[in-house]
Amino acid sequence: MSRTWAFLSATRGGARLHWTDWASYGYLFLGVFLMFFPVIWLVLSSFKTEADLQRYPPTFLPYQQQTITLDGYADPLPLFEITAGEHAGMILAQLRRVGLQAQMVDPANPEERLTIAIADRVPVERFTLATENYTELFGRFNFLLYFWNSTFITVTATLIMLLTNSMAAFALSKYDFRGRTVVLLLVIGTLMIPQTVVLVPLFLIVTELGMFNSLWGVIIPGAATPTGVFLLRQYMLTIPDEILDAARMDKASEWKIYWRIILPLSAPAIAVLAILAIMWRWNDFLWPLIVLTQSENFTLQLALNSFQGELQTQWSSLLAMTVLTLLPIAMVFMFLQKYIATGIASTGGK
Amino acid sequence: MASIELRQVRKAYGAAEVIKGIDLSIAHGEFCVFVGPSGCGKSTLLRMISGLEDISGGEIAIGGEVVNRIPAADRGLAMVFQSYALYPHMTVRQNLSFGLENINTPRPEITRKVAEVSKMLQIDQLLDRRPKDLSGGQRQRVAIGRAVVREPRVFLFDEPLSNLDAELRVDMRGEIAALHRRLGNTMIYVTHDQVEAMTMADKIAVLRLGKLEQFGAPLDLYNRPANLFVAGFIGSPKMNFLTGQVDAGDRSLLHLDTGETLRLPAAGFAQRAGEKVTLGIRPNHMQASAEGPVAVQVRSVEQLGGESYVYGHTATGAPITVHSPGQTRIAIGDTVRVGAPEDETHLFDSASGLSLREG
Amino acid sequence: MASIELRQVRKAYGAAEVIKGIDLSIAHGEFCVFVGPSGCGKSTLLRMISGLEDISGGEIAIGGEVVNRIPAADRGLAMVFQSYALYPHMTVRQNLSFGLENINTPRPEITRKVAEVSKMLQIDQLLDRRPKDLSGGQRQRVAIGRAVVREPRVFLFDEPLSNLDAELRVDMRGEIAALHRRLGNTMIYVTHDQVEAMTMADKIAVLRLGKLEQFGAPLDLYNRPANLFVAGFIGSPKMNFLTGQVDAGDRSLLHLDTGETLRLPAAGFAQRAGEKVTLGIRPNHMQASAEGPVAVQVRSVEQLGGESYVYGHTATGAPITVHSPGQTRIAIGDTVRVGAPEDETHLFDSASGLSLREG
Amino acid sequence: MLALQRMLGIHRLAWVFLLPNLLLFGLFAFLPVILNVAYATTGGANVLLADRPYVGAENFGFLTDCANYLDPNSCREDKFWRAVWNTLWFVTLQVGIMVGFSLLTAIVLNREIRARGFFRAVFFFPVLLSPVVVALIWKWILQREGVLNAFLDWTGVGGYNWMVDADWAFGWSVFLSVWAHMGFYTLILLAGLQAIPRDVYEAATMDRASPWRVFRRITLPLLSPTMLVVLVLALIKGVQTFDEVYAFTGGGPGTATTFIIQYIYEEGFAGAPRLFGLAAAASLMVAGVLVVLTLVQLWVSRRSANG
Amino acid sequence: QEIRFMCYSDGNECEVYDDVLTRFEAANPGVDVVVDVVPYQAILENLPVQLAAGTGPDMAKVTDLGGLNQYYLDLAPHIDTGYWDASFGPILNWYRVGDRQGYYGLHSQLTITGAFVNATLFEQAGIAMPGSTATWDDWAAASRAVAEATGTPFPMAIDRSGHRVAGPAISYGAQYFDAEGNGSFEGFGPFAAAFVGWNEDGTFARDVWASQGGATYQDAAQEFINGQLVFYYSGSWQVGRMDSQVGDLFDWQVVGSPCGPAGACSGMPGGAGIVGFEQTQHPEIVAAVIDFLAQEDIYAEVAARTRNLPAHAAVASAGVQFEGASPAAQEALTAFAADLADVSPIAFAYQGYAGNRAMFGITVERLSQAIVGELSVDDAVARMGEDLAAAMAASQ
Ligand SMILES: Nc1ncnc2c1ncn2[C@@H]1O[C@H](COP(=O)(O)OP(=O)(O)OP(=O)(O)O)[C@@H](O)[C@H]1O
Ligand SMILES: Nc1ncnc2c1ncn2[C@@H]1O[C@H](COP(=O)(O)OP(=O)(O)OP(=O)(O)O)[C@@H](O)[C@H]1O
Ligand SMILES: O=P(O)(O)OC[C@H](O)CO
Ligand SMILES: [Mg+2]
Ligand SMILES: [Mg+2]
Repeated sequence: MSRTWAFLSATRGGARLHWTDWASYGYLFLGVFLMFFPVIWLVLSSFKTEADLQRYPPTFLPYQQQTITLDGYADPLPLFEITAGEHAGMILAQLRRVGLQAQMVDPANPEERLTIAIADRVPVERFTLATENYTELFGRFNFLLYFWNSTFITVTATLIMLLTNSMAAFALSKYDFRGRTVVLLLVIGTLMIPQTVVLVPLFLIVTELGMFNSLWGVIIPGAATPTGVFLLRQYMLTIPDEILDAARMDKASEWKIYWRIILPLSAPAIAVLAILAIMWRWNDFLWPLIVLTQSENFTLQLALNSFQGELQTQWSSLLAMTVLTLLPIAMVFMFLQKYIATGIASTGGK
Repeated sequence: MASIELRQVRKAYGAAEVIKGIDLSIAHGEFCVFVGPSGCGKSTLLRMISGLEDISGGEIAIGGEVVNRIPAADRGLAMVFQSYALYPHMTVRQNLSFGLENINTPRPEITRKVAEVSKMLQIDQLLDRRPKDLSGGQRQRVAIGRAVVREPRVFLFDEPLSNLDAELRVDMRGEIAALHRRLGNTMIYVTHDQVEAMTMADKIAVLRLGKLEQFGAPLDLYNRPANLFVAGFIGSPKMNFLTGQVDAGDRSLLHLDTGETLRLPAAGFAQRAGEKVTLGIRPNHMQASAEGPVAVQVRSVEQLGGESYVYGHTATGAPITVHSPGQTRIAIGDTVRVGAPEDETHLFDSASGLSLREG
Repeated sequence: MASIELRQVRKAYGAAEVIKGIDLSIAHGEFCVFVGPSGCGKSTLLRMISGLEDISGGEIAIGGEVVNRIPAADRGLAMVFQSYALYPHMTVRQNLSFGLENINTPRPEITRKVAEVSKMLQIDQLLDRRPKDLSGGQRQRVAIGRAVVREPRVFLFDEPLSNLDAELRVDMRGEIAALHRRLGNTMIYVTHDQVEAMTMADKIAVLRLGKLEQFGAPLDLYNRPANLFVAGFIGSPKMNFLTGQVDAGDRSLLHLDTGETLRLPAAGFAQRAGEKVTLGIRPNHMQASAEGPVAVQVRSVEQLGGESYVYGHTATGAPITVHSPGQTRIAIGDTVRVGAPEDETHLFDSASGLSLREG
Repeated sequence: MLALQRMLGIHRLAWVFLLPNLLLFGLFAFLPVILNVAYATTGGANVLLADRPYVGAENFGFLTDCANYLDPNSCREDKFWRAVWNTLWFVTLQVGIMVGFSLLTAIVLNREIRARGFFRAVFFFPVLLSPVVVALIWKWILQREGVLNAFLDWTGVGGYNWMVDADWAFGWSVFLSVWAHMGFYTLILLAGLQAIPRDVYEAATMDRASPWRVFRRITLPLLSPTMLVVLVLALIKGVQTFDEVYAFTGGGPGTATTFIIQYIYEEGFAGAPRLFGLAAAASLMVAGVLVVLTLVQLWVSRRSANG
Repeated sequence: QEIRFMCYSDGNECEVYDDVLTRFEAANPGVDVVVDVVPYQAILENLPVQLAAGTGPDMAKVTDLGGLNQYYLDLAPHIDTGYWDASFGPILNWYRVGDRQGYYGLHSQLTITGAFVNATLFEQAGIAMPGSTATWDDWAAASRAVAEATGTPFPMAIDRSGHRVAGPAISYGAQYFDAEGNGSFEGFGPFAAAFVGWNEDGTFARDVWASQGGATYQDAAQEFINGQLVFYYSGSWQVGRMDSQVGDLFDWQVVGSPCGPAGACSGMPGGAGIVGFEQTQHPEIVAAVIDFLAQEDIYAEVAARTRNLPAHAAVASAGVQFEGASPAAQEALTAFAADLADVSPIAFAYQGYAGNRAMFGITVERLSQAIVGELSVDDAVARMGEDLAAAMAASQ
């Protein structure tokens, strides 16, 4: 305990805690509660049965009613604890319920039938994970294929995006040329039109280019995101020009400067953009939904949402699928977030 | 060939002109030192030669070719930045090899050269560190190494030794001189250190407020400064200046403003009778002796062990420094009389500041 | 009261120990200079005193109070960073006034103080510029100004004058000394400049590889260096060292490794017969004369105008520097014989490096 | 590359770096916007432009036909104006709260704290959830017999039917969208904080700056390029808020949380008939307002950078 | 040849189609029918765009029956129209618009709206259930009494859907068509007033209509399942869900649609159908596939396996033994099927009207606004009319 305390109550440097450290930890734990608790709950809920999901009031952990298989009864019988009446305190198995009465038997004595008022019994529930939510998914459709499609789209689109955006951001932040402001304004300007609206025109263009029902139809337009250019440009503005000067004196070509100096020094922004791009592409739903109509091209998100019908949505499957699709990007995030903390501690000069 | 020619080179930041028309011609293989007060434009000039800074006016030629429009990377120079500008994300080794990689040097040769240079700069223990884990002097040496390793036709050094200790500085001075001898290339070197300037330079350019005051061999500048500014700037501590008026009759008599009278050198200077002039005497030529013509009130004394400095002022308040070998017995508050051998004095026109030396 | 006490202070970066247990005690109002080779830990030590760097071991006390756990902002110090660390987004004026605003100085007083300090540092023309529009030396002066303007109880200067020209440096030296006199506060000053160290310090701490080699008044260090390292480090150019063995019979005869024989000072040193010792002679005590006991092959000559240096080596290759006033006629390739007055020599035990001086 | 560089000169080289991106942009970002303009000036319910009759500014006229812009009930298209005013309120609240908390979080997460990676993940995870799931989670929590009410009942405060109260539904929508997107901006700001050299902070420490003054005078100004990204994006995305609130309240109760994109979506895509023209016209009007707001932000930031 | 069938599921429909179609493939070598299961949103929003752009699938399961008429493939040349007429009769009209009067769709999933009642609550309260001719007012009074007696929070609820209120509205006198046969909200006022009133006095669960906005769909199944609702007006498609999720909690039963002051006791039919598109490269194969599914044995099998009411006359009259359904569910489905007879002609026509989606949307939006108090009932009804006029103008 005291070791835990020492761990929690010390900053990295080892010095004692300043009040700002206390405030920080306070804030963080509040954050864990507010931000993370719902996510945990979501994960736990993905292990609930469809019926359990609908139950009021919702429980935190997945519970299922216990059943028992008795000789002479084909189906497993649900167990109840009796709360009142002459059998109070017993655990009985229910045969059937008729109106306000239930016919029950004592598992120890399956012959004798008891009649109990339904208000006098509560189900015996136990923590049980409905793993079938997951296992069914794999039987239900070609999970691996969709996983591959999603991965291919995500990786390719992210790489194209990082490359083209960072090149453009480099030009827009480190060169003075005519038309720079115009390009910058155009880039920001395209952000203004909501994606929902351009979906149809974009669809017509992609169809015209023959990319309908092709993974490239998702990849290429996905790479043309203005956010990345804007984000990277603003970050690159903070890289001291003097380092570029030094590279020029070292006879580096402009491409080399971009590749060996600007890119590594933008690592935090690149990491952020990579995380965002991966997330965008991986979670993208509306656009693949309109471009990809053939199941061999489906992404995980499309498959995930195929549980949404007109009249009914199968939440248990949808949640399980959500958690499954969440796992890979959660891991990617954990991996990439390290790079966010690789900024310029000092510029290596004066 | 890497001669460097500056013709009426100018630089303005907006309205502020910081380089005001400089003509300079540095021969191939020459070691040229730029000196001048802080903020006079040395770094700016260097950056203009390197191609990193646009030229507001005039022409720069390297090896006879005008390079005004040639980008920095193609001018074939290497530079040590005053602020180092190391690549923060690269290790020392990578900092050193980056330039070599850019000119497609084969791997083994890069390894060899980096090893050689880092050894020379005594940073071979640090090759795998990042700049942020280095001390100031170590960073500065990496900056030197980065330029040196490429062996270009022209070197530009901007105060490369300012953060090194005396011993290392002497070593590095020696290494740079050796490098210069070995490569035979042109070097331009900015420094504030008198010793560096005097010992390393083939030619010194003295700058002031964006203008060239004098350009010549070190001892020439020391012995025959063209004007008051150069006289005051070259040599440390600063030359002592005494203002006065040449005797109306006897051109070799100088009446100081303090009322004291001095003998002027008989020949070599072109002072006219009655002219207002400034007499310059270097601190180490000042001698304290009972017969010294000028009375000096001692304000402070610095004992360096092997030598000592006495600071004081004349009756009119002109500061006087006396530098003498060994440890002195003069104390604060003393009044001493000082003088100097006549042939160790310099004479300047008080109005224009120009030297009155003949020929 | 702002005395500073270091007790067994240590600093390690991971496995690398860069400060290896330093004990030091600086009295209130003292001007203490840290010197030592590049990378020896001067800046680190300063940063530990300031509180910016955690202390891996030992204790630091300011004004008698242990400050190990007191955050930097509450220690009441001001610091000039070796890397300046100016606020890039603020003008010079804002850079200077920021610290004053933090301690709620009234506006008019800020204005007054900033004006005063910027005038003293000769940057009053630049108050509305941003750091990026300044020259290296101007930036350095802003960095000094930022510390000075606050008049704290302790000043920490990390090579504050390294990028200034000689004249400005002399001026600034004077200003800092005046400030010290006026405020009477404690100052710790890192420098590579011998002259600065010798002239400004009340006490000099000589550091080497994270250890304190000697701590004392400047002339003490110069005249009575505790060991070979201090002897070599204090004084520029470096002291000459000649190794040899004390005569088996006559304690005052030294047989150099070159085969030559020297007389040792009669008293003051505790050499034993037959012991291996190192003789130290400062370049300015070296005299070239026909009777000099040691033959030196001249390798290079530096003429500085007012003084000159002759570099050479003995028969066994030990480097020898001779510093003489005026301009010399010795030329490269000459062999000269040199010697030194007996009472200007130092004697060290060759094995331990410690001085053999008695008392 | 070097040859190309010599041929073009450094300043024109910029276009080479821009080219790939501009190509993608031109085709997949600018062109759709141009087409969008074409849609806005045509009518009918047909998808293909060729089948759509040109109607000029009719769509715009329809949207702006209002007796009093402050009273949606007096407008021909009352739904549009309700959405406009809702959006305005929403953005004001949401952008302010979101940027404030993102900044606070980024600063805390940038400190030397234990388990930094874990805490970063915690604040970022909600961003990974799809809007539907975000809405689902908070519906569970806020529904009449949800977790929050269970908790309030337990504390004795008593539950409340949040979702049928227009003001609460609006407030929770703001909360939910902040919850869902804060991690995004936190991450961007975190990267921005890394670009501030450490030695400047050290200097400020030596200058005895209080934490607040360090924040005000060092962090904020040096973070301003990143802050600009965050502000511009937050504003734009705020105005474009849709999915999660739509899945959360469907725009209700009534039209209390109907925002402009929901209007566009329902008119142009989900509803029947599909009025692409009207949707496009509305989107252009929104874009126009956004352009103006962004220019103001750029101008302000440039001015504060110079002044 | 490859045939692309774009399908969405409410339960297991697409799986079942995929399964039975393997038999078709076996019988027709070389034909490969690929069932692409998509979210319903794709059918609703993207399919029309894809069709317009000429990139649609060969066939699809759709719900906007009349709205997509212009793209439908006329099956007539490839099928036995007599069999179709006999089997599906008037339902075929739902797919027909204007002068396009061919054979377009197989109505695969017939639904009808109706009420679920928590019988156990009635029993607990000791109140008798109103009979089959009971009115909405009767049910309101009875439900309120039950709720009060048993401490149940909500007496009644109706899904937030324009389709769901259509039946009750017709029972209250809504005409839905004007003299020319164009859509209209003529006569909608009385129902609107009654409904808003019930929402205000707590007879109807306000949450369902008042906690949502726009045209979003919201049901009250969860409340019913949790025993918090006495009378729930929804439709036949909920039977499966009630069956599996209510489980043992209480007894429930289906009571059809109550009657209204206008005399009708109408529910609203609906559902989805499978259609082919003219764009297909293989019209005859598409027609064959659909015709295959329309065959009595196949249709019956699919209806049984998907637990949907049959629209096929012969199958319906033979009765379907729904697979895996509990006795309660079987009984409920049978009750719904019987209720089809009560459907008013207006309701039948309304379901087949091409503009009904627009009208459903308008109903929901404006009625909600009246319930939450943004508009008065009169204003709301007036706005409904204006909205409809604007929509009709745009779709000309
Ligand atoms: N993060 C680090 N990790 C490892 N070693 C480090 C780190 N930072 C500094 N050092 C080493 O610590 C030693 C002391 O550094 P410091 O900056 O104190 O030197 P210094 O005496 O100020 O030198 P200089 O005169 O060159 O400025 C140096 O050898 C340096 O390389
Ligand atoms: N962007 C700028 N705008 C205005 N003035 C500038 C700008 N950059 C530099 N200067 C001024 O130009 C002058 C020359 O600067 P430069 O850096 O060349 O000086 P320097 O001779 O190298 O000085 P130091 O010895 O201090 O490094 C300085 O007075 C400086 O203030
Ligand atoms: O109002 P909706 O969208 O639930 O439509 C109901 C269906 O048409 C019933 O089959
Ligand atoms: Mg400079
Ligand atoms: Mg240092």
